[in-house]
Amino acid sequence: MLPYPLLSASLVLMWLALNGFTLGHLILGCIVSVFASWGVAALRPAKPRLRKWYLLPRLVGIVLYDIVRSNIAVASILVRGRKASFKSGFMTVPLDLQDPTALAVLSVIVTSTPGTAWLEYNSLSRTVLIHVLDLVEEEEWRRLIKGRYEALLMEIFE
Amino acid sequence: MSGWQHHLIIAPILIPLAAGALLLFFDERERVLKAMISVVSCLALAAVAFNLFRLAATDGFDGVYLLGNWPAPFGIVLVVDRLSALMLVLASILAIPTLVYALARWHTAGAHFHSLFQFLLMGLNGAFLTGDLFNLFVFFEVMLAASYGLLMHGSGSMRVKAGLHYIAVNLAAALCFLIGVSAIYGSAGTLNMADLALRIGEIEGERRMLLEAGAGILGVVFLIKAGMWPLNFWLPGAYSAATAPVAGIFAIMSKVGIYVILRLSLLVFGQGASAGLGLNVLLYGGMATIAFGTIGVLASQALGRLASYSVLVSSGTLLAVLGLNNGVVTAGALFYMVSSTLTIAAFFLLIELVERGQDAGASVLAVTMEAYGDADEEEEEVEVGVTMPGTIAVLGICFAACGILLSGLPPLSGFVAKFAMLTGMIGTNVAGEGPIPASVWWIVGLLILSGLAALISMTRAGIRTFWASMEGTVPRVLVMEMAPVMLLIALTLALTIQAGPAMRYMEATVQTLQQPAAYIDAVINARRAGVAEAGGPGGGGGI
Amino acid sequence: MSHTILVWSITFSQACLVLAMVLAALRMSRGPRAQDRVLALDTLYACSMLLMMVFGIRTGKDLYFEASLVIGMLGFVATVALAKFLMRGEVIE
Amino acid sequence: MTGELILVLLVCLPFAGSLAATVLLRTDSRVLAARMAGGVAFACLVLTAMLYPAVRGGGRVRLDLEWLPQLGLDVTLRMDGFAWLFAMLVTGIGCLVVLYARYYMSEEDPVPRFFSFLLAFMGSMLGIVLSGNIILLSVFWELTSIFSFLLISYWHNNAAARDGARMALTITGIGGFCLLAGLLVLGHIVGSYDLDVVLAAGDKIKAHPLYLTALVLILIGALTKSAQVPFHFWLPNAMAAPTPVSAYLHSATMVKAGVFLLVRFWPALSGTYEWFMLVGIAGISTLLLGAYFAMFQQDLKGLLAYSTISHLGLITTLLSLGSPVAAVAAIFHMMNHATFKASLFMAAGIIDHETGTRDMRRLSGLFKYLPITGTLAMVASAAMAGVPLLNGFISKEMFFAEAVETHADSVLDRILPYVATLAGAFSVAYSIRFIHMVFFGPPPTDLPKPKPHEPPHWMRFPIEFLVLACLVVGVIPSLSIGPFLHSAVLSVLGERTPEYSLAVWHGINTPLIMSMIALLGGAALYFVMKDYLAKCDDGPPLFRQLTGQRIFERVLVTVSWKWARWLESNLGTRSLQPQLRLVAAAGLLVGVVPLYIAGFSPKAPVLGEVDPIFAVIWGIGAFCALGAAYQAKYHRLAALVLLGGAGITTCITFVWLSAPDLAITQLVVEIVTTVLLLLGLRWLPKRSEKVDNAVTLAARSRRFRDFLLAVSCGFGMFLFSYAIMKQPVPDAIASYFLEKAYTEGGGRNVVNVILVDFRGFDTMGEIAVLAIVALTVFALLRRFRPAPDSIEKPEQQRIQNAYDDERPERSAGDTVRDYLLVPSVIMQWMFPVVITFSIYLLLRGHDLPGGGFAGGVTMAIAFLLQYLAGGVRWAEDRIRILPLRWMGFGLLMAAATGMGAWFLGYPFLTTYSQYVALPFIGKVPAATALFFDIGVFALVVGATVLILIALAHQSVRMHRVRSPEAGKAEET
Amino acid sequence: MMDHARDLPAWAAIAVSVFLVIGSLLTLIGAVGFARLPTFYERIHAPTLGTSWGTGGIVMASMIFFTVLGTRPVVHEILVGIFVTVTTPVTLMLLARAALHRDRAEGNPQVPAEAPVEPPADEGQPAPGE
Amino acid sequence: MEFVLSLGIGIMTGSGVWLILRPRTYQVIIGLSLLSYAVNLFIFGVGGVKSNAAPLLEEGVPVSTMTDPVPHALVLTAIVIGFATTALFLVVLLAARGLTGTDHVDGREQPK
Repeated sequence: MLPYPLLSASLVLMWLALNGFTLGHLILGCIVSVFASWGVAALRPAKPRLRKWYLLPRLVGIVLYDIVRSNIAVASILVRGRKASFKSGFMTVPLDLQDPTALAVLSVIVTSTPGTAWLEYNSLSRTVLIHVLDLVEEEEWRRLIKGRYEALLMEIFE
Repeated sequence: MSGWQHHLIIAPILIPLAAGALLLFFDERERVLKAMISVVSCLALAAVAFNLFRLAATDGFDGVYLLGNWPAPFGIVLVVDRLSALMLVLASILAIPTLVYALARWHTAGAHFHSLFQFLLMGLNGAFLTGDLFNLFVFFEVMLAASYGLLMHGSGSMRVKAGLHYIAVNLAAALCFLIGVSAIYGSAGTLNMADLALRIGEIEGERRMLLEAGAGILGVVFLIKAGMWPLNFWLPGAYSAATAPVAGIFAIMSKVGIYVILRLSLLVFGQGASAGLGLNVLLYGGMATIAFGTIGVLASQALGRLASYSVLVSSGTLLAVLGLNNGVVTAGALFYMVSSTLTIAAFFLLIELVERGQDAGASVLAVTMEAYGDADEEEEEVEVGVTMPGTIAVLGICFAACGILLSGLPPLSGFVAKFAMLTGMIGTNVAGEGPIPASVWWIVGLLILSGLAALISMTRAGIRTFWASMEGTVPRVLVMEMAPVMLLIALTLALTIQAGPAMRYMEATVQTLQQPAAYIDAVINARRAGVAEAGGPGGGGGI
Repeated sequence: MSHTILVWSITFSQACLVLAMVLAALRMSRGPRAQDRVLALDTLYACSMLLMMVFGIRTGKDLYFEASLVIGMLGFVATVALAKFLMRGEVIE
Repeated sequence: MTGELILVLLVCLPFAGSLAATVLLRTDSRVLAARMAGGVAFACLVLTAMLYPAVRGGGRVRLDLEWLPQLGLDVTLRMDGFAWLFAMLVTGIGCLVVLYARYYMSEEDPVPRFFSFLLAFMGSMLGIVLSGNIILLSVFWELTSIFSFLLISYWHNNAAARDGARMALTITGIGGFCLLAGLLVLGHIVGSYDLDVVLAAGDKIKAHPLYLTALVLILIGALTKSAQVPFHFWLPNAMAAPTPVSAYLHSATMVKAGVFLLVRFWPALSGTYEWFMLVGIAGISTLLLGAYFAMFQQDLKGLLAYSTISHLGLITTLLSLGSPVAAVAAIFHMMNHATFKASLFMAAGIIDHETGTRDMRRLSGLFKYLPITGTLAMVASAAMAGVPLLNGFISKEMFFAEAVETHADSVLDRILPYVATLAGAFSVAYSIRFIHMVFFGPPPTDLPKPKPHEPPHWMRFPIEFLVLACLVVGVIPSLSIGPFLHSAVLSVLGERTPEYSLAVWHGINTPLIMSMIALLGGAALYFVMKDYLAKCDDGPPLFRQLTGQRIFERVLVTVSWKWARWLESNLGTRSLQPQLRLVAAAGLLVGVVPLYIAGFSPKAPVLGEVDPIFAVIWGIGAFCALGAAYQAKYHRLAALVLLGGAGITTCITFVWLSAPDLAITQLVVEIVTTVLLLLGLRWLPKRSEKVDNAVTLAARSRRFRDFLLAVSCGFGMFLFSYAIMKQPVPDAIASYFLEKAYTEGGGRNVVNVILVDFRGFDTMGEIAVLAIVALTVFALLRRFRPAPDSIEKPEQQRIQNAYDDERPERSAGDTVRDYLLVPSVIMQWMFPVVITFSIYLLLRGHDLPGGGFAGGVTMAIAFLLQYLAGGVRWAEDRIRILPLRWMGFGLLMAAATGMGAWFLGYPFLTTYSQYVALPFIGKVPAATALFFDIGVFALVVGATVLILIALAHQSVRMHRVRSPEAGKAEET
Repeated sequence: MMDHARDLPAWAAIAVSVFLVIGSLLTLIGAVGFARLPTFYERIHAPTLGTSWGTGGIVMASMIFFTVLGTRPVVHEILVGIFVTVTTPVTLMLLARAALHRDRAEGNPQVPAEAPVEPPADEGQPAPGE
Repeated sequence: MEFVLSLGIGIMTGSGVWLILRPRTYQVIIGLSLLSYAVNLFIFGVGGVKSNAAPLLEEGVPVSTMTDPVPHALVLTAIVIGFATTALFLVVLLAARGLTGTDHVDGREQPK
């Protein structure tokens, strides 16, 4: 009936956010979300195992903070224009994460943080190629990704 | 009038729609079932059309159908009058033979033939019935979309190339249609034809000019559909490339444009300040079309093109004659329209059978060509026809009949039609009405020349196909393919014999068309079901 | 006073967004390569989405919200298809 | 039996017999067919004869049947003395010809067909004779053309027969059309098509300004039919017909129809100077030329054909004179000519039949073998030559008598006696030649059939009968033909019937001297020219090269084929671009001309009104549109992207100008369209800028023209839309919708209420369009064959696959798997979200922006996304969409919702809306329009998915070799 | 203009203004960068300003505005933020990878080659498919 | 507003007309798309352009201030039909390209 409870709950929330909260819409939203989650069940996606879902808010907080920070950083680079001396470049980061959903989350984090972009994941070597706008210290970035995000994600998902 | 009878008005649209939708539930392999559904739908359609035809000719028939029960200028209305009933009957009459013909072999040449066929009928009937300009656009699109599909039914390089041109031109036309309709809406504030006819008198100044521009653009669209030179170059290619049954039913497609022109020019532009808008275009364009069609008829080597150019001649004749704006002649033109539609349909159906005999391998080749390059088409049964004794004789008689009809020779209805128009122009019906204008002489000359050209071409083609090359080989023809052709020709014969009653109907039709007030009145004052007060205009109608 | 600020900030923000769209359009026409154009289209979509939201604030109606939601939720489909076309030469394999 | 019934029978019997003969198509029924045909012809003869009492002395029988009374076209059959005489001729000779043909036709010929055509022809001929309505007359007139075509081409494997038949049909067809036009003009003048009325209105006709028009048109009809110069040449070519056909058509019927017509309209049309000149010139020249040509023919039938032409010229000449006596002579000669010419044709047929040739150079001395036939032929040709005591003599005497009279005092008058005598001499010469060369002289040497002998008696019988008639009429004219002729004359001339006497001997007078001169001169002429004629080529010396036939064919080919083809290709086109150019130009013309005529001047825009942000947005839009136009040739993807830019501008415009529904719909459609075009892009050929940049001058000017057209269209559209937008909005129907949408339509979103309620019918049509297009796309793609150069996988994939293949640790497809690994996760998780959103759009449509269409496309995008994420196989492994079912369901749902109203007594698509109170939830709006919208939704999902997926399938299909489930997108 | 917003409390008006200005400025800066940065890989960073806090700012502004105006919580704008955040990476990733492929196919030296085959030694990897 | 919009419509029309007169099928389809944008906007503009006057009924908003909803409905229908026909034309041009081997609108390259 409900293969993905978390998803169904989110869909109900989305429904309510869209329509406003009434009892009728709660019921309707539940029906729709059940329907939609059947749809997703048909796709048979790799089912993520959320071990420590309570860590999610922390992750969200960290990411929001980082995004603000890098927004400012990138904006300042761009505003300074030609005077800015920044060196952009590629870097490869080895990853331990295996779960596709976790990888997706990581990629979303990396890419939506201005200044870093997830380019290519290699499943054999399990490395990811990242492009960084301001690649001053490569190790710094690597540590950021592995320590700050990957570790947390490993904790949540695996 | 009882309730159910009133709902008959919408049946010509709903029956094919439901049939077409129903057909979607069945797999292509269930051919018999699909064919059955299609045939039943066509028969039902014919029954309904005849019923409406009968009703439309009776006095006091309420032919206005308020869709959604909304009063007239606001909702969409369907209107059955003599003209639309005539067109409905013609379409349904044409549908049955072409469908039967297609059942012999062509319906398996591609996917979804029956659905598309039904939708085409839906579009045609909708275009005939609707009393609303934008709804007309929608049904034009339904009809055209289905015709695109049908034209390319069976695929093949020729058809697809022709289809590309056909679609491109018609898409451009559709855009013009939209511009025209919206310009009319923008300047008159209504989409209902009857309401438009009412309002048109009050519109002045720049708004009138915009309205006329919109109407002109709309006219261009209908002239493209009707095939007026020089907007008709798509037609020969498209019609001659289509498979026989499709070309057969296409015979009525070019008449839709004529129908709309007739309807709008007499309803909206029949009286008042914009009266006679564009009549000269019709007259001279029609004459140019006859000339071009005649030239094409002469220049055609392939029978398919000959038939397509005959469509142009027929369109041109109708346009030119409508351009004269003379009641008697218009009645003759209606008769001619019926006759030439049946003729051309019969001819298109016949061509395929005749050409099948020209080359012994042709029929097999046609089949393999259809199936070429396609992995998932099951093999056609090769033995599609049986060599019948007398096949050639029957084919020959039918071919001769088509030639006679096309060239307007007696004794078939082509002659009566031509005579009816000519006599309205120069004969007894204008006796003593002063000198005959030069344009009439031109039309008469062109009509005679076009008949002559058809005669020359048809003898040339007939001799080539029947006497010079068909020796020894007898085409394989099924009774199911021959019967529709014979039926259509028999219909023209019946039309000849019953010319008197038929012409009476046409004359009555023209009379109703020339008095649009009754039409307008019927539409605007149509009663809403279940609403106590007569469905007058609402608050914002301003009528 | 606060109202004036609001009016000005809305105007300002619309101007910024439109300017951003102009820049994206320039990039779109300049290229130099297909991926730049696709990215420019994506940016154009995003900017229009924001513009519609600001327009909603300006008119005080959230009728236009769905339009922005459509861009936010579905706008990427077109870009994904374009990107995949660049990468693989066809969209659906 | 009443006269009316006989009239009907006379016209119907032959056609009935003709139809009956077609049933006897089996070849073994030849005798049966002949008997039936003979029976029918004889019955007609008897029936005609039975009518004599009624028509004697100027009486007439008339029958009116309604056919097309409004237009004055009725089946009026009418028999008077003249018609009676002619009908007797038609049926009588018809009987004889049938009898003759019974023996003439060979075993191999499909005889029933022959008799069928012959009877039909006889019927048509009787129709002409009996028509009492001039339009009906032209009906039968055309029928004779058609059936004569079929008869002449009876041996259609013979090219000469085909050509001859076609020429006959063409010429007489032209004549027929002209005749019809002429008769219509006559109707215009008189005000009726009734023959009696027309004949009575002679003075009115001749005084009318359109008299000449009518006359010329009618004369063209008559003269073509009667093979008069310059339309004569079809007749000799028609000799390829079987001899019975020639005997019938060219003696008594077909060619006589023309002169019959002249006689018929003689009271109404003749007597004017125009008549005299036109008919006279044609008649005299035909008379002379026909006789002259006849002398030099080597073909027996050719000689007879030209002689026929000449004799018809004689009749025409007589009719041209306008004097009653001449008309009598004409009628009389028509009868006489029919008798002797029919017998001569039959005799020629026997000769041909027995010897196998008709070439006079090969025939000689046949009298020994065919004594009886020879004798008969001699008598008949003596009649043709006008030898006394034969019928030809009497009518020729009358002709000569008339020739010396003065009629209109013109040059024609003065030459007529000489011409008549000369033509008489020629006719004597060829008659002698016919007899002398065939029957006398040395025995024949190289006959194809070496031993000719007399034919069976019944085959000779018709000739015997006719020759007897010649003799009887020639000896005792007033006792034999006299009364009949008189009633015929009476019916034509009425009060103007002159005194005339049918006698062999009128004393020695000028005509007799002319006759003698002609006889002696003709004999002398023949014996002078005998040796030349025995060897010379076919055709007369001066005109041998200049045959009408050749000229006609050349002209026909030139006009109807070469010129037509040239004109067709120059007035028409088979390319698309000119057509679109014309459409654009036509639209521009009709759109702009009214503006110009009305002196439209746009109001200058007030700058302050322009919202700068909106202006900038449109700057972007215009920029993108122009960019797309510029890039579309070489940089397709760039054009597509720029098109997207133009699309987003449109969306913003919709938002800006208060149309949220449109914005949403446009956006989703935009997305789907982009994907669609991309799917298609894969199959288009590579195009690089370098290859074809050699621009010719023509191409450059073409481009310039297109550019001008495009700019003017753009400018015109700008003006037009500016004018219309600046127009104060008319008192539109809109306010009704705004007022009633909630109270009666039950929805707050007026646009949606219009779509599903006020104008729901439009929406139904629109979804039908979508369904049709989806079906068409599917049908077309099932037959899709990619061009050879795009069958291969795209370059990118080849490179990537090669890369994967090169490396042992990688398996094929690793690159793409990695590429999509992360995105596909997100795309999968978006699936339920998008579905939810689509349902949201669907359900709220009635009150707020959204609706079934936007929802449906959104749903389709949800599916599309999965295809994008995982590819066809992956997606179809997991989700089975049955698009056709969705479509069928959607259409039926929409239709069923509409039909639901019937059960409540309302018209189709009447909606019903109400607030329903549900427990816990409260009042919920429930409108049947929602069901309609669900139908729309389902259809849109089905159709969009079908289109996209069918297209996507092509990539897979091409790489799969004939696997059984290929192309079955409907099942996936 | 903006008569509907006259009742808006000052604090809300200012908050909305600030968020609006921040959001649109960031978007503009991103667009400027997008227009000016020299290479594609640098350019892909620029629009993310607009799709992260550019969007965020305007979403916040809209939420505050409508919540205060309508005196009820209006949160649906957050969905726009969420979806933009989730979907933008997909496009960027796919586009950048496509660009990478094209650059590699053309032998552009400025992009790194495909990652080395061997996994880095310092990784203790669990068996794939665990 | 009207001026800008109609100018935009004009430019889109011009570009579209230019493109549909070109010989390549792809140009024609892009041109038709542009033209359908232009035409949709034209229909839309016919009802008069008003900002912030969406035809959605609300309490207290007089209907007379609202924009004309009829053109909106017409445009919606036109958009759908335009989408359908674009799809169809695309498939037909692909089919033609497959069968004739060229993407010229006439199915054969113009002789130079």
